[in-house]
Amino acid sequence: EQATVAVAANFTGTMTKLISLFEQQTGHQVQASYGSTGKLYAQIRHGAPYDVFLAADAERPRLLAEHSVAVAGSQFPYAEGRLVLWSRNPDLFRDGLQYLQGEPERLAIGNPKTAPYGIAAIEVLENLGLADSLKPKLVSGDSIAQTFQFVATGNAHAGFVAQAQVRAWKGNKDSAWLVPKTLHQPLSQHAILLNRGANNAAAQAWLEFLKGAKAQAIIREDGYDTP
Amino acid sequence: MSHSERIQARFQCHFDKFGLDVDLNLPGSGITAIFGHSGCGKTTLLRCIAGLQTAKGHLSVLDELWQTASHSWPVHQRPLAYVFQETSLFPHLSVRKNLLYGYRRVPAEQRKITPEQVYDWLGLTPLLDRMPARLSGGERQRVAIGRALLTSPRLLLMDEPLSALDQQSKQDILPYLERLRDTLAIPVLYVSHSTAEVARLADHIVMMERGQVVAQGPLQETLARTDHPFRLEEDAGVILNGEIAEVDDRWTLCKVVFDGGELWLRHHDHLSSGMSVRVQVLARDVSISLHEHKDQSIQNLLPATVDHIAREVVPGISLVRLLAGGTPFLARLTSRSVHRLQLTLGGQVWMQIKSVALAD
Amino acid sequence: MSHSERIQARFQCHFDKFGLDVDLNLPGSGITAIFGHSGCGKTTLLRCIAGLQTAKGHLSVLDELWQTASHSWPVHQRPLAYVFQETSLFPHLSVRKNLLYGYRRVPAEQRKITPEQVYDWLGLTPLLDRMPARLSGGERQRVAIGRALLTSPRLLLMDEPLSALDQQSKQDILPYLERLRDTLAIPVLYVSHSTAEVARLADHIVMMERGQVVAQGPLQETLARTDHPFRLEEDAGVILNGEIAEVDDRWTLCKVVFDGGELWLRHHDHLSSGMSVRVQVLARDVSISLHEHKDQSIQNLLPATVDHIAREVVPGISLVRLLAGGTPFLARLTSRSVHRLQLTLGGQVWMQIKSVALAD
Amino acid sequence: MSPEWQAVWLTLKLAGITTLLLLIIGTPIAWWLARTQHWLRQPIAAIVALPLVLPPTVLGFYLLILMGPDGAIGQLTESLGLGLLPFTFEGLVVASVIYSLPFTVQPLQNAFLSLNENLLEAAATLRASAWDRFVSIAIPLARPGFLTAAVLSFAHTIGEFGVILMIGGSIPGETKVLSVAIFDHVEALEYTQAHWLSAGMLAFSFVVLVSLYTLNGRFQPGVVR
Amino acid sequence: MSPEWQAVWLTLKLAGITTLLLLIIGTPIAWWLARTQHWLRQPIAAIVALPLVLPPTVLGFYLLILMGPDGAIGQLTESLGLGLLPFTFEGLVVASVIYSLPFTVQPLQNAFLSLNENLLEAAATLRASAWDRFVSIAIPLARPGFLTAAVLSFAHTIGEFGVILMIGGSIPGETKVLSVAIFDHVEALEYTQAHWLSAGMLAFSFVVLVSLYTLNGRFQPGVVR
Ligand SMILES: Nc1ncnc2c1ncn2[C@@H]1O[C@H](COP(=O)(O)OP(=O)(O)OP(=O)(O)O)[C@@H](O)[C@H]1O
Ligand SMILES: Nc1ncnc2c1ncn2[C@@H]1O[C@H](COP(=O)(O)OP(=O)(O)OP(=O)(O)O)[C@@H](O)[C@H]1O
Ligand code: MOO
Ligand SMILES: [Mg+2]
Ligand SMILES: [Mg+2]
Repeated sequence: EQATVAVAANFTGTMTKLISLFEQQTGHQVQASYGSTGKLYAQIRHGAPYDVFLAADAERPRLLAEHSVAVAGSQFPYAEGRLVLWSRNPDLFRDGLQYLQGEPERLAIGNPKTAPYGIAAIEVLENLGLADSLKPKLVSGDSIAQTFQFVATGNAHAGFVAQAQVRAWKGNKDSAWLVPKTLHQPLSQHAILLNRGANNAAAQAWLEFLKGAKAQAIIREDGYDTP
Repeated sequence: MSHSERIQARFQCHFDKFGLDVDLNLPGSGITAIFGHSGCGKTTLLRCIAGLQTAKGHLSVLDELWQTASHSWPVHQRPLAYVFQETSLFPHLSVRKNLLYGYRRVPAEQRKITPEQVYDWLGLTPLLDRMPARLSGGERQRVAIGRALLTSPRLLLMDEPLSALDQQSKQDILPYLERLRDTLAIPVLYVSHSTAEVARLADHIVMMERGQVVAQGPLQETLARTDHPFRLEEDAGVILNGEIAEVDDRWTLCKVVFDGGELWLRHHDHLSSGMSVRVQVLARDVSISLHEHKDQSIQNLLPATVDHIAREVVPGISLVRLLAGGTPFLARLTSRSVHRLQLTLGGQVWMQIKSVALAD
Repeated sequence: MSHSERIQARFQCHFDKFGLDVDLNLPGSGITAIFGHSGCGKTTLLRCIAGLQTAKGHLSVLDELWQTASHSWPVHQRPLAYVFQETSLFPHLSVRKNLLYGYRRVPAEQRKITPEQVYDWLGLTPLLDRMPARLSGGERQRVAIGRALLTSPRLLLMDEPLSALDQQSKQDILPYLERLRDTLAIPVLYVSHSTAEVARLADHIVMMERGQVVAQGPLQETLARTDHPFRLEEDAGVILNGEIAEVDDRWTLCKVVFDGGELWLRHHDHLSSGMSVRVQVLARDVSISLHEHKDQSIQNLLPATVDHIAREVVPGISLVRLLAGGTPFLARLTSRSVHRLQLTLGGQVWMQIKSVALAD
Repeated sequence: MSPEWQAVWLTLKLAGITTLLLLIIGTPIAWWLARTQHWLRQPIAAIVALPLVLPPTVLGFYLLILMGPDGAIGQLTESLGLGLLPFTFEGLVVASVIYSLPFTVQPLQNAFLSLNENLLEAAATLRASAWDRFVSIAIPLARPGFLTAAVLSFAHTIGEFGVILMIGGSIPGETKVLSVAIFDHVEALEYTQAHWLSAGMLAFSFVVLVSLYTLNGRFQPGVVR
Repeated sequence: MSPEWQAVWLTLKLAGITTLLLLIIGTPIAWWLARTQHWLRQPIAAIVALPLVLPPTVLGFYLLILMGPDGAIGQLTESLGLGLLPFTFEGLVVASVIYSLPFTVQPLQNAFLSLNENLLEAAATLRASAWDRFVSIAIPLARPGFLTAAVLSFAHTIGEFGVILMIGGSIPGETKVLSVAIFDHVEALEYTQAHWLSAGMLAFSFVVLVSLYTLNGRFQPGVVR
């Protein structure tokens, strides 16, 4: 059987690895659609034919269950994201904190309205007391994937992205600062079974697979913490 | 001619500074010339008849009612053909396809004329595969005429169809128009500024001024009137019916006898003894003498009676109507000559006719 | 006339099925009529001269070199005006703006004619605020002529400019064209199919056939030749120069004396005693008598000598050249009359001239 | 079929069907707009142009609402037993048609406006009915307009993205068109694939466009005089 | 200025400037394409149309690369001391111009194609130079084409979204245009604001379009015969 999964953009690279392993193991098939958590949520609320939703936060899966679009009680955390201040320029900074407190130029973040990683980035700046001074320097991408492109193409000097993306980056040396968890609310990423997938064996198998040790190992390997 | 064999047209239509208001009763066969100054409404009248211009009114053509107060046939259902003042060939179609455009849309059993005939009459064969943009002005006009003829219309509207043609082409085409008129026996409304063309072709004349009809009538009758408002001027004249009595091959002349005398004119190949012909005698070609003078080049000398004198039709010029037998003639003379010769009604004179032309 | 005061045009240009190949040497003033069958290349020639059609060749107009093997002036730098065969008024501009389009683009000091003059000549005043789409065919043509005149050109090209006009409008416009030719003293190349128009207006004639010039020459000379190839036919005739000697107001006539006699013609308001005029005498209006007959309406009777007889110029017709004093005349007679009257060279006869017209 | 080819095929199918439908729908609208004197002309012309103004995603969002179970269209299609349109190929077609309508109507309307009225009148006197005139005169003479309308509509549908993402999701073989596929590659940092697909798409479009234009030029009646 | 009004103002400014630039750039291109017989005509016409084919986000992505520090345009602008274009208003203008070029060129090209050559020739004999003919005859007669070009370009820029999102970075007052703002509201589930903004945008565009069309109709030379 086949399941369609809506996946938060930060999880794109990891998802590809997981899918191939899953399909090998179970013979089921998984189709993934990527986007910012916000956009996927809006689509699901209006009937998008997804079976499973892998969000980048806990809030939106909860809201889906509340609106009876998702199966109540099926929500669980599958990963905890780590935020990284990243630049493709290896000489830009050693210590990200210092860099931020200096005079950073254009800084890319995810759109806080749609990408949980964007919310986390804002929280970091607020906790550092830099939110107001840096605001004019911020450019935001719709999803965290787009944010990453801003930095990867050199148009933004640095940006808050997902650690998984940095690990997947095949470019040359870079500057990266793993943001301490204390500077933002945990990026607890939740999965939930949607009504449409309630009777889909592949969807259920997928969720079981995601909870499983093998999947969790891959997720950790890519730069997430696991619950 | 019964009521239903005529064309009756009553139209009213208004532009900003111009109003058309006509009530016409025209013969259902032959050529009617529509005549009048630039801007007097000739084109507008034809457009009303074709249904291209919406106008209040009434239109019946032969036995068909084309427009009433409550109903108006759409243009494409009126079996007419229209040769426009500005040729409107379809630029995306070859000459051949232009010519056949209307032909193809006429049911086969209603076709009375073949494409080959028309190509031949109008000399179109070498042009068939050209695109209209590559034609000269006169060539375009001939194609437009051919395209209209090929619909075998029941009424033909022509808006200065020959204006871009040279004398020779005109002379080549006119006989076919005449033949067509006779073959198809359809009425033709013909707008032209050429008085010579009108005098030659028309059977009936409509004279317009500022959107109104100021005179209408059969050509012969009207032309022989000295008071007529047609400003044919130099082209005033009469048309008379006669029969060829003799052909003089040596001098390429032939003699036409008519009620009132005989006239010599240039012989043409298609004429032969016994044929009926129409000849045109222009008023400007008729002079008057009190005696017969045979020692001069003018060979048509006819005794006649002065029937009417219209003095000063234009300053310095008078028109004199003469009767030879029962046949009226017009002579265009200076008023001084009229005075000098002391012409009076009923007086006997000799008409000297310098030139006589076949009318068809 | 010096070399640099003429128009020299040599062009070669080819279409699929047509080639133009002309070498013209035309006078630098007066009206040159270009004459020939539909499709013979008249429009193409004018387009080459205007620079609208690229052609190999050479063109000098008066003292200016417009085209050489290596260089060709762009159209807008050639000080000419062109009245097109199909009127091309700008549809987005009012009649007034159309008329002033060229006028505004001519430097003030080069303007030789005012808008008011042109409005007046061509009767355009009531049309000024209309849009071109709302004009009749003849109105459009008048506007196009006016627009061209207002550029005060050094050379005027006219492609059948009067074809959509009625007799009256033509008659109204022709004198102005003539006056214009004289006021601006510019050469005019005039394409026309109307032999009457040509005979009246032209000083010089170019006859074309299949893209080539088959004859060219001054009008008077050419018209008085009995063998000329111009098929003017009915419009053959002569033009003679004279002076007004007497005006007869009662009969609206005036007398013109010329080298060889005198002629009466209709008086026109703008004529007065002592004025020089050109008069046209058509061959068809001249008959011949062996004696003088005063008892007839024809009032112009002139003694003359038979100078040349061209027999059978068309079947049945001969052209006779006569001399009255030093002035040549043409008479168009049936060959039978020539025979019957036993006309011989040097013979003395009376010319009977039915009608004489002012040539300008 | 590889997912890539699937996307290409889906895209061409979508663009083809959309263009066809657009020409069918747009032609009478454009004809009416070009020839009527009705007072509704300007308002309707404006309404036709409106889809242009909305950001595609926003338009998509509203279409999603309209076509969804609570929306007017959604209820209609459900009551007709057609199910819901969003996230189906048919839904994409409907959305693309609405979105690209102005690109069809505007060029056609202009082409019809510049038609020479005399020619239509001449055709009428040659027995051509209104429909006949339209087919035999108006359409051939408006050919550059049709070409432009077709090219703009086709290309725009191929490139369309916001609307499709919104109401299509990216379901392989059903709604995952090329633009979405490229986008996915970009977002997944698979730049090589993205480059290849884009280059292919460009090359293909280039060839199609050049052929179309050349063909059109060939048949041009020709501005000779 | 409230962020909403800021977005509205920014959008109008962007669309206005873009349309102006497009008309300036597009007119000579369209004129050349309509009148040349050069063999490069079809290829160049195709290249002009290509931006249509790429999904906006993909186009935006490539523009990002091109205008970035490693891209050709980026290096050019930096060497000119202009800095990098992405995330600036100027960058949006450049991207919009590229993206909307076909919407300007196509209608203009068609309008120029349907010009009556006779009229240009007549103007030449009336002393009008090539430039003068272009200004006094071609442009006025191509007015419906200009209107369409302007409307399509303006509206398309207003609605543009993918490209802008990609290279704009939604900086309030600098690159956060209306479409991005509405999109944000939608994605943040702030439907009320989204509805209001959309409705306002539609109403405004409707009014502008109707006035434009009416004005245009007023000046139409009029198909009378
Ligand atoms: N669409 C129109 N709107 C306003 N006035 C018009 C329109 N069409 C024609 N006219 C005017 O109506 C009058 C009659 O025009 P029409 O074309 O019938 O003249 P016509 O007799 O055919 O003249 P011509 O011999 O010059 O062709 C003219 O004065 C013309 O200016
Ligand atoms: N663009 C063209 N391409 C090919 N052939 C052409 C083109 N223009 C004109 N011709 C042909 O060249 C010849 C001369 O055309 P032109 O227009 O000069 O004739 P014309 O003497 O003005 O005739 P008319 O008195 O009928 O206007 C014609 O046979 C015409 O068919
Ligand atoms: O992965 Mo997100 O939802 O773009 O932060
Ligand atoms: Mg008329
Ligand atoms: Mg010609």
